[in-house]
Amino acid sequence: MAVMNLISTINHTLDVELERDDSVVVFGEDVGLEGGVFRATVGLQKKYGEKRVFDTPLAESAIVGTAVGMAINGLRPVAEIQFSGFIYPAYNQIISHVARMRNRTRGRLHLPMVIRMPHGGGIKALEHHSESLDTLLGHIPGLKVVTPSTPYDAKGLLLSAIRDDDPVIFLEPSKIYRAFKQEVPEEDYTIPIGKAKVLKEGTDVTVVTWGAYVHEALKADKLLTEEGIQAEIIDLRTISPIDRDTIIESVQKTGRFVVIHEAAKSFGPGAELIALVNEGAFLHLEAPPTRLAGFDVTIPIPRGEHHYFMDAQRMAAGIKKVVHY
Amino acid sequence: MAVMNLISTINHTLDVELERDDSVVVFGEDVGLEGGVFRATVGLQKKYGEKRVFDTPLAESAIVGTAVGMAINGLRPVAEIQFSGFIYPAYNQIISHVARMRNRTRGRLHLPMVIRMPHGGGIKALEHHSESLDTLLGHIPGLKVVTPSTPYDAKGLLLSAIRDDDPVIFLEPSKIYRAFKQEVPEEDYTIPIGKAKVLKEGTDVTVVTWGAYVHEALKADKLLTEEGIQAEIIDLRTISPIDRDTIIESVQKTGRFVVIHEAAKSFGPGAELIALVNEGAFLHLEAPPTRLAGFDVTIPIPRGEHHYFMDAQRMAAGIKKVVHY
Amino acid sequence: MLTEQYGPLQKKMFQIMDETGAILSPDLVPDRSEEEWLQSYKLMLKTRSADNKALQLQRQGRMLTYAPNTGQEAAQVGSAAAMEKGDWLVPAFRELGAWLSRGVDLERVYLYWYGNELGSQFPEDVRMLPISVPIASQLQHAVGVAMASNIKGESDVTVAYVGDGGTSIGDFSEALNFAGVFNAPVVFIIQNNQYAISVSRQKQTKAETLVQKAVAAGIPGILVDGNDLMAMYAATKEAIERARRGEGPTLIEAYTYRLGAHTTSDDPTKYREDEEVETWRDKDPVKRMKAYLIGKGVWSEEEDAKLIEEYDEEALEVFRKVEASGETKLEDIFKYHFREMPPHLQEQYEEYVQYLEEVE
Amino acid sequence: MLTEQYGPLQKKMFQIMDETGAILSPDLVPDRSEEEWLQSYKLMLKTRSADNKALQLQRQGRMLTYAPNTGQEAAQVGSAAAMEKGDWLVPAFRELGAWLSRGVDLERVYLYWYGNELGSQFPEDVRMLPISVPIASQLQHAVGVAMASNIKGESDVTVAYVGDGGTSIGDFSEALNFAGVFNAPVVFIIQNNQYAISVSRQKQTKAETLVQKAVAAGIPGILVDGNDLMAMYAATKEAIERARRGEGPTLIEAYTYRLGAHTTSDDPTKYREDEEVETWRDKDPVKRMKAYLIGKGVWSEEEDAKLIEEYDEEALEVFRKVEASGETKLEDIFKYHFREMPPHLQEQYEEYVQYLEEVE
Ligand SMILES: Cc1ncc(C[n+]2csc(CCOP(=O)(O)OP(=O)(O)O)c2C)c(N)n1
Ligand SMILES: Cc1ncc(C[n+]2csc(CCOP(=O)(O)OP(=O)(O)O)c2C)c(N)n1
Ligand SMILES: [Mg+2]
Ligand SMILES: [Mg+2]
Repeated sequence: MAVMNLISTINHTLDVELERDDSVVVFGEDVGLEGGVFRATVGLQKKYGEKRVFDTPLAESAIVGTAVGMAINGLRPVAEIQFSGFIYPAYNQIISHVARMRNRTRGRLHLPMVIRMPHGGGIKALEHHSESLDTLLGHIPGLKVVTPSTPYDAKGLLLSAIRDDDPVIFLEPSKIYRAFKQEVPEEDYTIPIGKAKVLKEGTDVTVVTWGAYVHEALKADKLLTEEGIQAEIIDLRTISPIDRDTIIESVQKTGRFVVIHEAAKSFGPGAELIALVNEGAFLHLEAPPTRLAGFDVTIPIPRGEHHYFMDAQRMAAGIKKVVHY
Repeated sequence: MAVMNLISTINHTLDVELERDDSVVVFGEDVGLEGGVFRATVGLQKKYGEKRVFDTPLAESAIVGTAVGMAINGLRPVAEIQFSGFIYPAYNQIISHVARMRNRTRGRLHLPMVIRMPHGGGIKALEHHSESLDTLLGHIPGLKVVTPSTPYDAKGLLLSAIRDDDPVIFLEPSKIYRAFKQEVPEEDYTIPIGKAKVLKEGTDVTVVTWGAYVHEALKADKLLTEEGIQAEIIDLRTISPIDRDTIIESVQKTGRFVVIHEAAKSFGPGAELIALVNEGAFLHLEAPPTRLAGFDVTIPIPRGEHHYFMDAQRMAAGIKKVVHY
Repeated sequence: MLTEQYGPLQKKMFQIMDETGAILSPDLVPDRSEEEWLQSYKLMLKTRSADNKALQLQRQGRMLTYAPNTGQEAAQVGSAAAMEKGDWLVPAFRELGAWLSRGVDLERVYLYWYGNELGSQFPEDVRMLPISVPIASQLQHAVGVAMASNIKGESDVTVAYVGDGGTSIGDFSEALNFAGVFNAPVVFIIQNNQYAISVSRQKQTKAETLVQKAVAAGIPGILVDGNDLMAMYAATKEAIERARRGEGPTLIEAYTYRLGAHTTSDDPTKYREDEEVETWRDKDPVKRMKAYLIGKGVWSEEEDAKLIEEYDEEALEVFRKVEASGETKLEDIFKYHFREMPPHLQEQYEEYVQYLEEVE
Repeated sequence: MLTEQYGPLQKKMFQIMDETGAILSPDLVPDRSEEEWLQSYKLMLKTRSADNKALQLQRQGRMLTYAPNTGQEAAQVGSAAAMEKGDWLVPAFRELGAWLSRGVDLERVYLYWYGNELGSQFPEDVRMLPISVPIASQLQHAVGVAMASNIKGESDVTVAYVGDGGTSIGDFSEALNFAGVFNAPVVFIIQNNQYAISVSRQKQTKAETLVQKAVAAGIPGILVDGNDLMAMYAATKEAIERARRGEGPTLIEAYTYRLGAHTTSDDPTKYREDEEVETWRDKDPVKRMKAYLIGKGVWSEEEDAKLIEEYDEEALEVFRKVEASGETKLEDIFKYHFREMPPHLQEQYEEYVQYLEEVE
């Protein structure tokens, strides 16, 4: 058991899988020699050679597009996109091919591949470095989209993702890459994709969030507890497919629902969760299911980003409104 | 007053605006000499010359990217994407630049440009020719997204779009390009972006849809009327920003809500409308607000597409369930 | 090396056979038996029959949209003939002759154009990717397939196709560049048929040739008479061998012409002159190869007519089977998205089945 | 025509001045007064001061991420100096010398890197687009701006920048191709500083030079010593004039080096040898131009030291102002998305303002 932060866990997990499975290859911009701009792949090229861990030219579409080809021809590519905001040039490959190859060929070809990337904001970065892709990827049939909120989950989910026979998008909350450490078992374990995790049980309101916001929500929960509110806090972990059962069961118990996310509000992931809650727990609802979401604006660059990202206090205020509805 | 179908109305409207405003330019793949694969631009190059109506090389990113530059330098570009399923190579330009230029420069630059394209399915076309982009565009802050369901609306909305000082995505339901004709005034008129239209008043249930489905929904309404159900049918017309007031007012009256759309269900546009209805009419709801949506699958090619697209009967069945909840 | 004599900047087109079927450079004729050439010729004929039948059926309203190959058979069959067993074919969507050469059933092909995804469910031993509608995007897959061969230490080569229009899209340049950087064993074949729907090659790029786009990626290239079966075979063969030797990618521009419409949905008279089409009819690759084979005494007009008739009938037969296959099975549109159907999809499927039962 | 002598395939680099500041080809020296060269030199110095100050402030934790220009000043200032009043500048993100040359305030620049969008709100008379973070995407805007000049019958030329890494992205190739097809009056300048973050130029493409990518689009190009102010000026001038005469686009590869880090977030020792950096220090464009001007007797070490001090102080002054500007105003993040704020955005804004009032 080692104590690791999120980024070193990613590194460790890739190491584990490169070691275990010869068909795994890891690549992307600055991934090889430098070991990634966040150091997710540091040391791996030295250990596994340039054939299995390598730098690519600067071209996201080709990074994803060649991964498709590699997956077809027997490899398990793990491609890195340097920041989630640079996924867009690859969007055609993702939506037209990554998500569709199995269905298009009626099962003849399938794509065991992972596209991983730093995700979300709050790190005082330049424009395009703080994007949330939940909806833009979650809406695409044929993709799985996963996002861990802890080192422990990251290892289990990333191993599941790499071993999955279908494509998985793996979103790593960059804000918490180095925020805290946790004990991560050295041995092999997986966490199933498609399962949310109840972090704390409660009876008054169901709060669903994911990624970096999980930790802010747990802080908010402390504030609520002080006021006697018992919130049930759920880490979604898989954005698509959503673990409806866990959420609906919770809302049937609490009667109130709040979803918190970084992405813009309109057509955002919160809307989907609210729709699901309506479908599954309508008669239990004692207050309007509510989203605490990003504004419908481009995420501001650093001097304005504190306006955009929510802190625990703002979350708590929003949750309280629903509880006191 | 001329009687026109949807595609000839688009042609007529572009003609009107090219004539009226020298800064309007129209371009895209096969748009010039041939007049577009659907004939939307037929005759316009001859009339306005190759400088203002032209063919481009095959490159969607560059079509949109150069439109950005033209808009900055004083033109009002109207770019055609040949099918909505080919927008993805331009997604980076749209999300990173089209939607952001005004905000990025704090108002110094703005982009009066239109990207128009055939949208939706049901025309027995090849793969990628039936896509619904409602969510994938609606979620992007800084864009307006419009879709007409009749020739009359098409003219009014397209003129608004071209004259708008901000970028507008104009989605043309290809299924109804030639489905029916309507009287369209020769003279100039605009229909405001951001306003839905109540097509038929009713008291039992609010039904919101848009594009080609509007006509199927109207047929469904006939079936419902036969059974004594008074549905209020609303054509959304603008996907972003949504006309919440019209919808919420209606739901406050009817207490029931159904949204019908072609796009895949999960993270689809229906989710957003359900979230809005929860926000604005929760206490009026007598049944779970419901979406009749595309399955979470890649839209099948022709021999399977009838499974995917809804007919009036299926719509009516879905609406009845909500009414009889 | 042909790529040196007919390289991207030589502004010369590699030909072996002229328009009448006469051999221009006997020393360049590839080492293949007349029987082998005849086999290739038959594949060209078969391609044309399948094309003609599809068009005919489409006019009868029995076939959906179809993209014809007529005029491009040599480019397709000649290049595919140079491939070996384990090699991969990555198509755009207009390479029927290549697909048939690689063992794809006409039935699958018709099934695809008839609108059923089962048309892309090739047998395990056919190393071909499905048709790729988003122009040029498939080239990146080709490079990935080839990179994987390298990484795994296997010697298979990947042959990928794209149209003249496709050379304008970013994915094309990125693919060539990756192929160069990773020394991927891939051969890119541009079927320059002079049009991208209505847009002529001249409007597509200011580059004098398309093959010169190889220069941007620092890889070799060759401009070939795409209506010359022998030249196409020789150029592709050389490129494949180079790739197999570990010397990386090649770009081939097959200079050809689409004699028919872009697809059954368009009307080429709107954007090109009959005269131009006629000039190209004289260069018909099938006619040319027929003349050669008859000249060699291994083929005759009678055999030709008879074989065409056979192929026509066979094509009709195949289509009838496809037509009888009916609609896509409902479960097929749900069950192939993931190895296992996730719960929400399962539920959507079941709900719909229930609805169908209710309305029946 | 320089592009003929130093074209994409000549494998020669255009130089006027050597590393010591000595003139290699007197007949190629552009027709500019010593005063004008001095002005350009001063802009190079100013750029370097601004860079140094930003780095220093960043280390103090007062500045955010910053992308330094040191070593590339000649490529930036030399090219921009060839522009005329109405010409458009389309930046990537590492062309400080060009921006300052075109009249952008250092205050705006610092404000941008300090993290406020107001840094991109240039005055009306500055024809410059904002920094473009998504690599190479800006080149398409440049082509569009230039196409619009053509369409409107105006004679302004657009000058656009991209890095060596940026030449691998599809948008780069598409932009060049569009420029060729539409004969757009645009000059593309690749600042080949040998690295894209950690990825060396050699790993970026197998092409021997980057300028040969012009061949793919059929447009002229020229490889220039990017550390030679005079050569950069001359090459850009010629390209701009050609564009203004209606003869279309040009690609310029400015062969240079980034002496500093990619941005303040990276550590270049991880991916390159000190030795390599030292070789390039000898080619420092500032040093070279200083030697030239001192040799001409229009400049001295004393004046130089004094001016640097002045610029350093000025930069600090400017930064202090920027630092005092504080946070982005709340309303600014809402009100610039559309000409008029749509109701839902207005509501989000008001709700948040209300929340802020409540918690205070
Ligand atoms: C990205 C993309 N844009 C547009 C289309 C629509 N489209 C289908 S075929 C075609 C022309 C292709 O021309 P070319 O590459 O020359 O191939 P050809 O049809 O001549 O074989 C176009 C524009 C598409 N399929 N994909
Ligand atoms: C589409 C995209 N992918 C990745 C990045 C991250 N990134 C920022 S700068 C950079 C390297 C750029 O290299 P180059 O084009 O040579 O410019 P330089 O930094 O050397 O000036 C990368 C990969 C980005 N900004 N945009
Ligand atoms: Mg073509
Ligand atoms: Mg660089």
